[in-house]
Amino acid sequence: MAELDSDFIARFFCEAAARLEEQRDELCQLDGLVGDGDHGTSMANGFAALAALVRGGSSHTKIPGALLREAADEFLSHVGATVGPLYATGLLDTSEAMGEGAPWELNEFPRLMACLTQGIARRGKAAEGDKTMLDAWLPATPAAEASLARGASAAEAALCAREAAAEGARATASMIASRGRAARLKERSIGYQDPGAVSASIVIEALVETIEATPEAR
Amino acid sequence: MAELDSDFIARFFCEAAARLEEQRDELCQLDGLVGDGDHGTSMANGFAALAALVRGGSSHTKIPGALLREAADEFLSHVGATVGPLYATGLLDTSEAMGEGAPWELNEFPRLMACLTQGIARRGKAAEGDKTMLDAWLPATPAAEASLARGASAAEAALCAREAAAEGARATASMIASRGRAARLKERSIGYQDPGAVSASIVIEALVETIEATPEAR
Amino acid sequence: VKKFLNSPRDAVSESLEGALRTYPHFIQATGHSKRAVQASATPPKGKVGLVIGGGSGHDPAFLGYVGRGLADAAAVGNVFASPPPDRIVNCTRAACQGAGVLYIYGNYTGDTMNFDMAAERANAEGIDVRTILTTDDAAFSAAEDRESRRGTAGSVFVFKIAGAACDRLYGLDDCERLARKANDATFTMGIGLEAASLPETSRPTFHIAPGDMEVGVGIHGEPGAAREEITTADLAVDRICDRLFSEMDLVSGDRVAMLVNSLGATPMMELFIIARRLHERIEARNAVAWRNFIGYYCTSLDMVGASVTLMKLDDELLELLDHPCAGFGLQLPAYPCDQ
Amino acid sequence: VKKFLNSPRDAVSESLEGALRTYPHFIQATGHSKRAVQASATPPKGKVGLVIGGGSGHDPAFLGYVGRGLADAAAVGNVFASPPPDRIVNCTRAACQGAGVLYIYGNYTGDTMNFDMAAERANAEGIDVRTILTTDDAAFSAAEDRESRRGTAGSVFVFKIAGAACDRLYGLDDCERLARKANDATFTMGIGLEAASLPETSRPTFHIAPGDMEVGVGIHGEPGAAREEITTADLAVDRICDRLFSEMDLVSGDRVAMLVNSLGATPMMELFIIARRLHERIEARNAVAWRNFIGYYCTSLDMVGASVTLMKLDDELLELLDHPCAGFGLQLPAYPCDQ
Ligand SMILES: Nc1ncnc2c1ncn2[C@@H]1O[C@H](COP(=O)(O)OP(=O)(O)O)[C@@H](O)[C@H]1O
Ligand SMILES: Nc1ncnc2c1ncn2[C@@H]1O[C@H](COP(=O)(O)OP(=O)(O)O)[C@@H](O)[C@H]1O
Ligand SMILES: [Mg+2]
Ligand SMILES: [Mg+2]
Ligand SMILES: [Mg+2]
Ligand SMILES: [Mg+2]
Repeated sequence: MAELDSDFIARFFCEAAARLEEQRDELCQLDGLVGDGDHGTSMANGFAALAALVRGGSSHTKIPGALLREAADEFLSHVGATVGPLYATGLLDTSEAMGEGAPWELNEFPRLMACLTQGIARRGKAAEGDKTMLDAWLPATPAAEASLARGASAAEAALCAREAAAEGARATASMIASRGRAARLKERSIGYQDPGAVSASIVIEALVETIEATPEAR
Repeated sequence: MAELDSDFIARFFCEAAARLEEQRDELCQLDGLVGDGDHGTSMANGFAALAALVRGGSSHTKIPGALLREAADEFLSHVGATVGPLYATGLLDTSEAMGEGAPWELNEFPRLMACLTQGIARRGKAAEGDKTMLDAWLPATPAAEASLARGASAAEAALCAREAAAEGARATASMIASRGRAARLKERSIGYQDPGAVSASIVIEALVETIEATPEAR
Repeated sequence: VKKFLNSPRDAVSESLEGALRTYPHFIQATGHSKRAVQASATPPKGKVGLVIGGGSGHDPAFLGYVGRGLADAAAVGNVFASPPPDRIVNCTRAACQGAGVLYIYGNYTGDTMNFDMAAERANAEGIDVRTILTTDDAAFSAAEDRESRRGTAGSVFVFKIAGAACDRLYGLDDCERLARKANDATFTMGIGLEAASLPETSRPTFHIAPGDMEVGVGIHGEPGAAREEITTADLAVDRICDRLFSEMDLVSGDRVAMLVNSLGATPMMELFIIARRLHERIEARNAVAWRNFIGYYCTSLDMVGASVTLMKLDDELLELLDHPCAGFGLQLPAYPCDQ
Repeated sequence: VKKFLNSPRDAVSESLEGALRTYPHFIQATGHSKRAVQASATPPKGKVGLVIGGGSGHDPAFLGYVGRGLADAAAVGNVFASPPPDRIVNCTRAACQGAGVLYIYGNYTGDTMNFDMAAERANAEGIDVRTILTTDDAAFSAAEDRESRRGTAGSVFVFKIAGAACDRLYGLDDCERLARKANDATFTMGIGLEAASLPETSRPTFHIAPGDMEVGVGIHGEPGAAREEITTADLAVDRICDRLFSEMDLVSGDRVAMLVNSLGATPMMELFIIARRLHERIEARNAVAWRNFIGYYCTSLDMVGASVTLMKLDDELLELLDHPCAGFGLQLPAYPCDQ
C-alpha cells in the first residue's frame, strides 16, 4: 500500500500551492466583503513557501514528521496573519502525531486531516458553526472515515471528504461569524461565504487530488 | 437719453451675477481641462459680491465712478485669484475715467467696455491671441463703435459687441495659451476654449442684456 | 485605483527598504531581518522595552512610532496581516534591556495568536513579557464588552504614553499599568467613504454606494458597523461624538487629547472641517481638547475616510503625552512651541 | 469623489477655523481677518518678516509653515486661488518688525498680481518688501527659462531656509539672498495618476485614462507636461531623476535634501517605494540624500500622485535646513534624533 511519505506530502503542498495561486484573487475578493481582503495573499504565499521548501530542496529530510515540522515553521514565518498560526499549528500537531517514525499508510489520511483540524482548533479555539475554516475542516475527517468504514477505496473516501468540506464551506454563507475579523460584522456577515472555509476546501481538494493521483489509491 | 448711472451698473452686476452663477459649474469644468478648475467659482463669487454690494446696500453712493471704485475693492477682496486683480483693475480704470462727474450717456457704453478692457490689459499684460479673457474683451468695443458709427441704436450696437465677444471666445479654442496657468501646457491647450474668455463673453452678454432692457436703448 | 508599484508582491519589502534608507537616524533593521525594525538610538540599560507591530498599510504606523520616547522595535507584517512570531521575537530581543518588555498591539485574532506565540518563546528565554491589547474602537460592541473591541488609531496614544513611561525608566509594572490606563481612556470611531485598495489587487476591497458611508470602519479597509446615508461633515461628526462622549462619559471640566486621523485619501482640509465641529461639540460639554493631533497617523492604505480618537486626560497621562519623543511619525520637542 | 463637507462653499472657511482652533499654539488669526494668519509666537523686534501664502487645497501648506523658524504670516486664498492683496497687506503688517519683509510664494499669474498689489501698498506704508518667487518645478520649460517655472512642493524648502535666516536675525539683503539661493538649488517634478476634485464640484477636474499617468503635474490638480503610459514605480522615478539630475547637475559627492511629497491620496507606502528607488539612483551618482522628508507637505487636494523635490545642499543651506522650527506642518527640534 502507498504511504503518506515525504513524497506524498511534497505533491500535496505543490498541488495546494497551484490551486491557491489560481484562486488568490477570488479569495481576496471574498475576504474583502466581510474582512480585509488579504486572505488569498496569505494562503497563496503560505503554500507557495511550502512548495518552494519541498521543491527547492531547502528541506533535506525524508521523514514525514520532520518535514511537516519544517513546513510549519516555513508557513508561519512567511505568512503571519491569522492563517499562519492556524495552519502552522495544524502542521505541527500532525508532525507530532507522526513523530520520527515510518510514514503512515495512505488509508490513514483521515487521521492526517484530523490532526490538521485539531491543531487549527487548538490554536484558534473556534467551534463548529463559528463561520471559520473549521466549518470546512471538521466534516472532512468523519466523512472520509465513514466511507472507508463502508469499504470504500482511499480515492473514494477522499472524494467524500472533499464533498463534505465543500458543503461545509458553502454552509458558512448562512452563518453569523463569531471568530476573527468578520465577527464584528455580526448579522452583516450573513450571505457571504467565509473565505477561510473556502480556502480550506481548496486545500482539502488538493489533498484529495494527491490521493487520487496515487495509483494504489483506487 | 438713458445713462450709465448707478442703477444701470447695479442692474448689470446683478445680471452678470445671475448668468455666472448659472455657468459656475460649466466654467469650472472648462478650467479643469487646461487649468485648475476654479474659474467658475472665482467669477460667480466675484460678481455675486458685486450684486450683494448694490443690492444689500452696503454701498451708499449714487455716483457711478465712486460705485465702480467700491466694486473694484469688493471684487478683489472676495476673489483674489487671477481674475480678481484683472477685473478689479478694469473696474478701477473705468471708475477713474468716469471720475466724480455725472453719468455717461447710454451710447457711451463702448467706452465703458474699453476702460474695462484697458484695465485688464494693463494689469495682465496679455495681448490679443494669448488665449485669455482679452480675446473676448478686445473685439467687443470696436464692434460696438463701428455699429454706432453706422447709425445703429445702442441695443443694436450692444448685440454686435456680444457677437464679437462670443466669436472671440470661440476663437480661443484654436490658440496656444501664452499667459496664465494654461501657458505651461503649450500645444496641449489647443482645442479647448479659454475659460476666462468664455466668462468674459458671459459678462459682456450681461452688459448687453442690461442695455437691451433699458427702454431708451432702441 | 492607480498606484506607484513595481511588482505588487514586493510592495511591503520595497516600502520598508525605502523607509529604512530614508530614516536611518530613527530606525534600523534588526539583525538580518528587515521585517523587524528597531530604534537607531540605543536604549539605556534597565529600560523596559516596548515592542509594537502589526500588518503593513497603516503608515506611518508602526515604523513611525519607533524611536526615543516611543517603541524600541516594531514587527512588520504583510499588508493587513500580522507579523509572524519569529520577527516579534527578534524585536523582543532587540528591545530587552533586562527590565522586561511590553507588547502593545491592536486586538485582532491574527495579531494575538502571533504575538502570543512570540511571548511564549520570549518567556522561554527568560524575558518577562506583558501584553496590552489596544481596544479603542468604540464603533462595535457594548461598553461592558470592551475587551472584544478592535485596536485602531487610538493605539497611537497608547504607544505614546507607554513609550514615555518606558523612556522615564519606570518599572515594568508601572509601564504596564500606564499603557492599560491609556487604552482604557481612549475611544475611536471611524467613518469610511470609499474602501481601500490593496497593492496586490489595486481594486477596492468592497463597494460603498455613491450615496452611502460606512460607519465604524477600522484600519484594514474592512466594512464597519453600519451602512448609512452619507451626510454633512458636521452630522457625521455628531454621529461620532454621540457615541464617543457617552462611551467615555465626557463631563464638564474634562480635558481630552484629540486625534483626527485620515484613513489615507481624505485630505487635511476635510480633517480640519471635522476638527472644527469636534471643538464645537467638546466645548458645548464644557470640556476642552487640550492636545490636538491632525493628519496621517494610522491609515488604511488609500481608504477615503477619517477617524476620530479622544483620550480622556488626567495629570499623569497628560505629562506622559507631552514627554518628548522622536519617531518619524511623531516628533515632540521638549516644548513644541509657545505654551 | 466623496468628501466630508458641509456647504462646499464654506469648506475653506470652516477648514481654516478648524486649523485655528486645533493649533492655537502655532497660529492665530490676524486681527479680524481669519484669512490672514500669523504665528502665535511673538517675533523679536528687528527680525525680517516672512509672509507666504497662496490658494487653499495644499495642506499643510501654507498654514503649517507659519511658526518659529518659518513664516510669520500666511495669506489664505480660496481653493487654488491666490489670496487678495488686502489679506496679504494684513499679513505684512503683522510680520513687519521694522527690518523689512520677504514675500515668498509660487510663481503663478494670480499670485504675482495679488502679491504685487499688496507690495505696492506695503511700500506706501514704508515697509521694504522683497519678493522671491519659487520656481522649482522642473517639468516645464528649458533651464534658461527658469523664471517662467511654477512653484510647487519645493517651496517648502525655500520657506524653511528663509525662515531660518529670518529667525537668526540676518539682515533683509541676506535673507533675500538665501531665499533665492534656496530656490535656485531646488528642483521638483510631479506625476499624477488621478486628477483632484475641488470641494465645490466633488468631481475630478480632468480625466486621466486608466492606463495613463500625467507627467509634470503641479499642485493645483492641473494637467502636466505630458500624458504617458503608466509604468512601474521605479521607471516613474527614473523618469523624474533623469530630468532632475540633469537640471541640477548632480555630481559625485553632492549632498541633497530630498522631499517625497504625496499630492494627497497616494499613501505613504508608495512614497517609500518611490524613496527607495530615489536613494538607489542618487547613490549611483555617488551623491547622497542627506536630509529626507517624506509625507504630506504640499498637496493638491485629493490628487493621486506624488512629487519629488531635490535641493542641492552646501554648508550654508544645510545649516539653515537643520535650524529648529515649529510649524504644525514641519517641526524640527534642535536635534531631531541621534545624529
Ligand atoms: N479563531 C479562528 N479559528 C479558526 N479560523 C479562524 C479564526 N479566526 C479567523 N479564522 C479564519 O481566518 C480567515 C481569515 O483569514 P485571513 O484573511 O488570513 O486573516 P485576517 O482576518 O487576519 O486578515 C477567516 O475567513 C476564518 O476562516
Ligand atoms: N495675464 C493675463 N491677462 C488676462 N487674462 C489672463 C491672464 N492670465 C490668465 N488670464 C485669464 O484668467 C483665466 C483663468 O482664471 P482663473 O481660473 O480664475 O485663474 P487661475 O488660473 O489662477 O486659477 C484664464 O482663462 C485667462 O482667461
Ligand atoms: Mg483577511
Ligand atoms: Mg483657474
Ligand atoms: Mg488580514
Ligand atoms: Mg486658480
